[in-house]
Amino acid sequence: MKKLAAILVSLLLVVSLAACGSANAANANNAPAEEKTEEKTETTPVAAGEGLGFKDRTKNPYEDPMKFAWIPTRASEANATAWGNGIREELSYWSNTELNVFDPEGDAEQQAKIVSDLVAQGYDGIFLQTINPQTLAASVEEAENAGIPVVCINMGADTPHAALVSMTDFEAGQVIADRIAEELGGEGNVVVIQAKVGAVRGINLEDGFQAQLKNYPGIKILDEQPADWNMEKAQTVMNDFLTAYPDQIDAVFAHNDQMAEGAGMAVQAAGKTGEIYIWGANGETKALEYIEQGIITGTVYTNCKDQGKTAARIMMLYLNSNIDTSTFTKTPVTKMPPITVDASNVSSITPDMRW
Amino acid sequence: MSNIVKNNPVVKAILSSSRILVLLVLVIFFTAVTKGTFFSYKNLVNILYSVSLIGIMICGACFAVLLGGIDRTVSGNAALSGAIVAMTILRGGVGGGNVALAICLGLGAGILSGLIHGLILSRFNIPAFLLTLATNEILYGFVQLVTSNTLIYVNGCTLMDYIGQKRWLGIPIPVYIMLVCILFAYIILNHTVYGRQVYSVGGNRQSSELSGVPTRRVILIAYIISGFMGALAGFVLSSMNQQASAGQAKNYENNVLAAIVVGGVSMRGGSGSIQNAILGAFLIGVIENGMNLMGVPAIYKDMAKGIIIIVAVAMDMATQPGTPLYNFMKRFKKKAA
Amino acid sequence: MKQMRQETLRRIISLVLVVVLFVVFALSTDTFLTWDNMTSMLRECGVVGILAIGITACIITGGNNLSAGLMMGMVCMVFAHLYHYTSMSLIMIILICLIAALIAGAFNGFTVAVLQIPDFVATLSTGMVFQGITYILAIRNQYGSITSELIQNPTMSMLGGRLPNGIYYVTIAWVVVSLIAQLFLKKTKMGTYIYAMGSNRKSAEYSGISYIKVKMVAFLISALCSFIGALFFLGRYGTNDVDSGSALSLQAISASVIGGAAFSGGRGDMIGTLIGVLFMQVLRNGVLKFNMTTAQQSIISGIIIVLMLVFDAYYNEFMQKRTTRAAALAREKENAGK
Amino acid sequence: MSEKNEVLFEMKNIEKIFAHVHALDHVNFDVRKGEVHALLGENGAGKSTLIKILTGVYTKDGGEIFMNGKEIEINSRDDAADAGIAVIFQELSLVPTLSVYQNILLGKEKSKFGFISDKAERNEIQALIDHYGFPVKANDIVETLSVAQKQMVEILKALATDAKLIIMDEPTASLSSRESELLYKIINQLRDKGVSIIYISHRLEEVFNLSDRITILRDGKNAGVIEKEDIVPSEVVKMMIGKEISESTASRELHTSDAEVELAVKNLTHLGYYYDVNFEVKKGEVLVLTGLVGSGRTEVIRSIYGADPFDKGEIIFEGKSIKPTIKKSVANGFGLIPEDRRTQGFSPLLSITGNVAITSYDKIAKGGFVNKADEDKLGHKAVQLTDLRPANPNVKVGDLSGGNQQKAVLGKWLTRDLKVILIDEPTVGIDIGAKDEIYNIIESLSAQGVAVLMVSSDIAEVLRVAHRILVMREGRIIKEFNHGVATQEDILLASSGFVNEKEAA
Repeated sequence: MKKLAAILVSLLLVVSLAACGSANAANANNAPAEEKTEEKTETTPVAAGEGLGFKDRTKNPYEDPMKFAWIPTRASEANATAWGNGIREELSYWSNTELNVFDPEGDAEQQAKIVSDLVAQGYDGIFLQTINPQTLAASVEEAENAGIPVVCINMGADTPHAALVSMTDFEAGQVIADRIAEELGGEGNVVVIQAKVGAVRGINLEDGFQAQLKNYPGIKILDEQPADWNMEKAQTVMNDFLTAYPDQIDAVFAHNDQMAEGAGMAVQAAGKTGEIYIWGANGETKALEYIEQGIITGTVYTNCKDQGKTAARIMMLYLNSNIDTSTFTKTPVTKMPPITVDASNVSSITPDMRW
Repeated sequence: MSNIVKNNPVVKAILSSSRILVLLVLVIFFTAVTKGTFFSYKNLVNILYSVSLIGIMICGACFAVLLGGIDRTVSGNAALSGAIVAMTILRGGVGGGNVALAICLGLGAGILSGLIHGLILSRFNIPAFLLTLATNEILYGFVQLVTSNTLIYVNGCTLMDYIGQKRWLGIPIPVYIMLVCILFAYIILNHTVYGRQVYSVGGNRQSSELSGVPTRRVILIAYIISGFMGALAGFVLSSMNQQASAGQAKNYENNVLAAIVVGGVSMRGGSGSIQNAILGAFLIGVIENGMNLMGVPAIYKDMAKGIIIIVAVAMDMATQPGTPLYNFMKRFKKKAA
Repeated sequence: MKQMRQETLRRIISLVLVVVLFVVFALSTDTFLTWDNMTSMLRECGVVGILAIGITACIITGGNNLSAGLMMGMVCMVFAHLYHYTSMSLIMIILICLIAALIAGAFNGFTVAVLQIPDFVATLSTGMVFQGITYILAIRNQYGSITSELIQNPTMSMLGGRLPNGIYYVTIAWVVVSLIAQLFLKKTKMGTYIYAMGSNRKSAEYSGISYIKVKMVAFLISALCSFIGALFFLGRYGTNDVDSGSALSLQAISASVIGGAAFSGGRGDMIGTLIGVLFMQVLRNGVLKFNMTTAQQSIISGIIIVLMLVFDAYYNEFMQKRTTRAAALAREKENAGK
Repeated sequence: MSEKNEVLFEMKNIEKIFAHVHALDHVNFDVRKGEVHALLGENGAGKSTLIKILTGVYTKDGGEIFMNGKEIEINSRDDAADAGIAVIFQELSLVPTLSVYQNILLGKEKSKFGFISDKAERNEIQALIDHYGFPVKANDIVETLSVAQKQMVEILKALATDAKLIIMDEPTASLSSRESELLYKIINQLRDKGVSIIYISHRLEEVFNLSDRITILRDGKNAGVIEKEDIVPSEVVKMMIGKEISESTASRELHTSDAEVELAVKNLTHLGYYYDVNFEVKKGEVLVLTGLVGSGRTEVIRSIYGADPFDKGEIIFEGKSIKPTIKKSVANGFGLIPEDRRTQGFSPLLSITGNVAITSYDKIAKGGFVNKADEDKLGHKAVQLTDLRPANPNVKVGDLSGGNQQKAVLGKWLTRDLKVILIDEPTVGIDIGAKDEIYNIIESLSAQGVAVLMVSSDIAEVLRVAHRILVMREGRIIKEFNHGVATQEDILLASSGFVNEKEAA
């Protein structure tokens, strides 16, 4: 009986092998002998001269049934929800559209698998917040070549695709560095509460912050510890900072609002509210309220709902045009203006803008 | 000198329990390196606070482990109960955001999940590790349904704010909740008939059966307690964060398991105590806190935790006769004597 | 009827389930049974399937290996580190990666067999150690933050490639390694010892088989699989990040148990695991087709796995009762005869 | 059967001392080539100790072992294997998930660079099987085989290592008579091929037909060697039993014969296990069910206790017919001392107090909370009642000696007000000293009016303790003895199928 099962399965696979002629697969364990010759070149896959290609699209995005997919890094995060709502709101004006959300739960490979699977299912458009631009490069290219425009939100892929509607993490890092330096008068100590080790968004914020700090020699980074994007870990990390550097901390930079709120809680518990400047990023509603309550100093607000709407409009534009986005040599980027929000201008963010 | 040490009961107790020994060494080391800031009342409170969630979950999961099963759904139950509480309060639909009802629904979900696990695991002999691996996915699926994959921000609830933010006598409320749960688990395990039955069934299910112990009921109740504690931890977590999200409490089950194991609770069931399990959690909390205070880069923390667990469990194994390490130690002592 | 072996029957059940799921998905959505979808589904089986082979070897010895995925992530990082910071030839890098994997496997074996720490706990902690090594070796940008780097190498990208008609090399490698491992298990001395050690350790040790040697071999096989998996992982994605592979261990364990391996040891083989992996991917791929939200997907696949576990446990109980009853009746018949 | 006088193995004045008790005292034993040599003796007469020395499990404290005339040392299982000695223990040591041929050649596979030539091995073993005509195939998986078939695989395993001597310990215990017949045929075949066999069994009938010679051991000493021709069953039994029965203190006659019937069983039947079992147990009476292993005695008391179901018949307790479950039995004042202490008797990691108290929490706990003081008192009471030494109730039961473990299990029930105690083989694997103490406990229970229903195959123990004796064979009660009337021979002969001419009253 066991023999039968074994033969059946291997037959299924072997037959398909035989059908395609000699498999010259470089089997992994006898690694190829060929030397690594060429230098590591910059990624410019398509010859520069070709330029924009055109292709007539049969479907009218505003009437024919359209299937869209939205794949954030983690569906449960506030900004991902806001982008999703923005896209849904925009697309809902046309009843022929359908939007499905897929949650890779922060796993880059899982996100890549979902994208390449959606291609096989014949989706019309993909909205994507990539977890890791390199990991997603292959599957985004696969989608584009299949004629599916990929509009990325906030984090693109290392391959030309339809569009990137990006927050400005690097610039946000710089802006926060400037504001902290300004508030501290160029002198003081900062602690950084980082994102999950290896999270690309966290790295961009960190790089912008460090780059800008070079112009303020007086500002010193006392310590950096990750709190994996979540609030309760940030409270613990901040408590440890306060214990390790009693009365030496002048400012806190957290890679997202959640962690800034956690830091705010810890500082409040230590009775030092107001003495320590606390900056987050994203601008979720809870952070804005914490600014109003004075628990945290400020954040870099982006109107994520608006960002989602923009991405949806760009998608509909491409789908209605006969521009073949797979022939792009560079991903066009629209940047959402980062609005630095603190107690002074927090009221300017009206409730409908809050997400 | 050696005989004074040997027959002094306190010293013997410390020496025999390898975990307290490791803990003492760590505390002294960290205090020295951080020039005293480690060994302060405030820092102790911080450590307790950082361990409170895991501690509450341990008070539940410990029952399952003592019966030889491993309950991975502590995180799923936590996420689900947090989401249910937040949704009920926020939506204000049922009973107008009445907090008491929300809590009942949340904890009820935990108890229901524990009931279902208990029924399956007491009736069929399936490795609990594998069953709860699959059911944890199901629970997180339900959390996504409840929160429809959005972040639920709860700011109006006084009780949740009190638990999450306020302190009493300088100590955060979750620490008190953890202490109450530990007391509850300690009393149940050490002073009630049910506790005795857990240890008996964990040690030898057949002999307990023949002594008239209702083994199936014992296993069922264990998983109900585990579900309840997971849900309670979820409620506290949502109070701390003033929010509930679909990804809440992810991977907490590994920390809970690591702590229970470092606490010397045997995976085969029947031996180990709730105090030691909490000690295991505290030990891991001390390591994390100590490394933070020393400014150890995050990249070394995981490795340190892994090595500490291996050392702690290996020391335990060395005390069990028959293992190569035990024989090696015996030969070593003979040579030394 | 000759009483069938337990895992033979389990394998038939999972095979039947695979076919049933296949037919259900094929009929209900037209996007399932396309050649593209088939090849992409078989591609998904690749890396997790290769890891599952190594983990099955560990499970058959009566143990487990939770660190397989994180070990793969570590091997990827060793490759990326050497590729980025040194100008070694590809061969040298691959060789060093192999040695690193084998050392990690030996470390697993040492923790389990010599320190006698229960497999489950030991591999949980060694996994953390491998995670630490991955962090330390991670590539840094000019600000010192961890970043990941695109590996531009024709040979490596070929590993991620596919045959002209569509079958991916990783699928072929998965099947080939499965068959090799199956031969190893069924045809070699050490293979028989792995079964013997898992099924009845005392009797195996009485026949002169060393527990430490068998455990070491099982963990080295698992390390080799993590190494091969790592190469194909880099081939496909062209890069890695610090938590590559962290979720793969649990998927691989579920697949090998569904394929017939039992935690009690001594049961299961590579063909069963192959079917288990196929089952998981058909389920995952099929469920995606129904535009279900990820919530519904995880609920449905979770419930299917739970139902399978319950059926399996119920079936074993039923068979045990049947054999004791049959023995009693045999005695009864014979007794009545006297 | 040609006279094979060439001695294969000889053991001269073998000594073995356990905790200064002479388990073996100058024992001589020899086995000729191609001979079936039976080893007979009461439980604890030293049979298994002698075999364990020959197979390297124990090391001898004195005496020599010769093989073909040359002295050899056997200190480990490997030495025994090298000397060509193979043993088949009761609990078989096969690998269930491997096939027959893999089991037989485990550890001894021939292979080229690690690869086993499957076909060659399978054919080799199949040839061996066909040679002896065993009803099993080389390719079968062991777990799908019956107990008899598994035993044949064990024998094959011995033959495959061309063992010169195969030791069989109670091989037919759990076999049906048809399967036993097959085993006898195989033993005869082995004998004709020159393989020597040491055969240990309580079934005298079987022993007398099969063996060429019988060596009888009594209390660790040689009690005689008899050739096949001059075997007289009653003589053999007399030589086996000669052990003086340690006079029991309690008067053996039940003083109040009109004591009330505590427990009655009316034609109890459980198909395949036991049939039409009828008996009564009075208050204070010790009724013993004796007979060979596998005669259904354990199943009877487990059904009475509620641990096993039964098909037909009635169980009447204090006049009322009851449908027993374990919970109700414990509440009604029943107690069970299970057959296998280690797996069924106690929880090894719990202290004596922990194990003892587990049955009496209805008494010492109020509202679910345990009263620690009462619990400790219970522990001390159990230790004191069973005279457990060292008298410390906080020791883990897993760390105690066999005798003390049994006392702890007894303690579980003694501390409750018992009405009926069911005891299954109380003194298996317990040293002589502790045995007496357990008998005293049983007698004190009977004195307090507790109905004692005991299962035992140790004839001396049966006579020492029992008021009335029932002999069971293949699930039926075939004989009843009132104490004082029965002698050890009667019981032994009855339980092994020889109906003694002098019909007991």
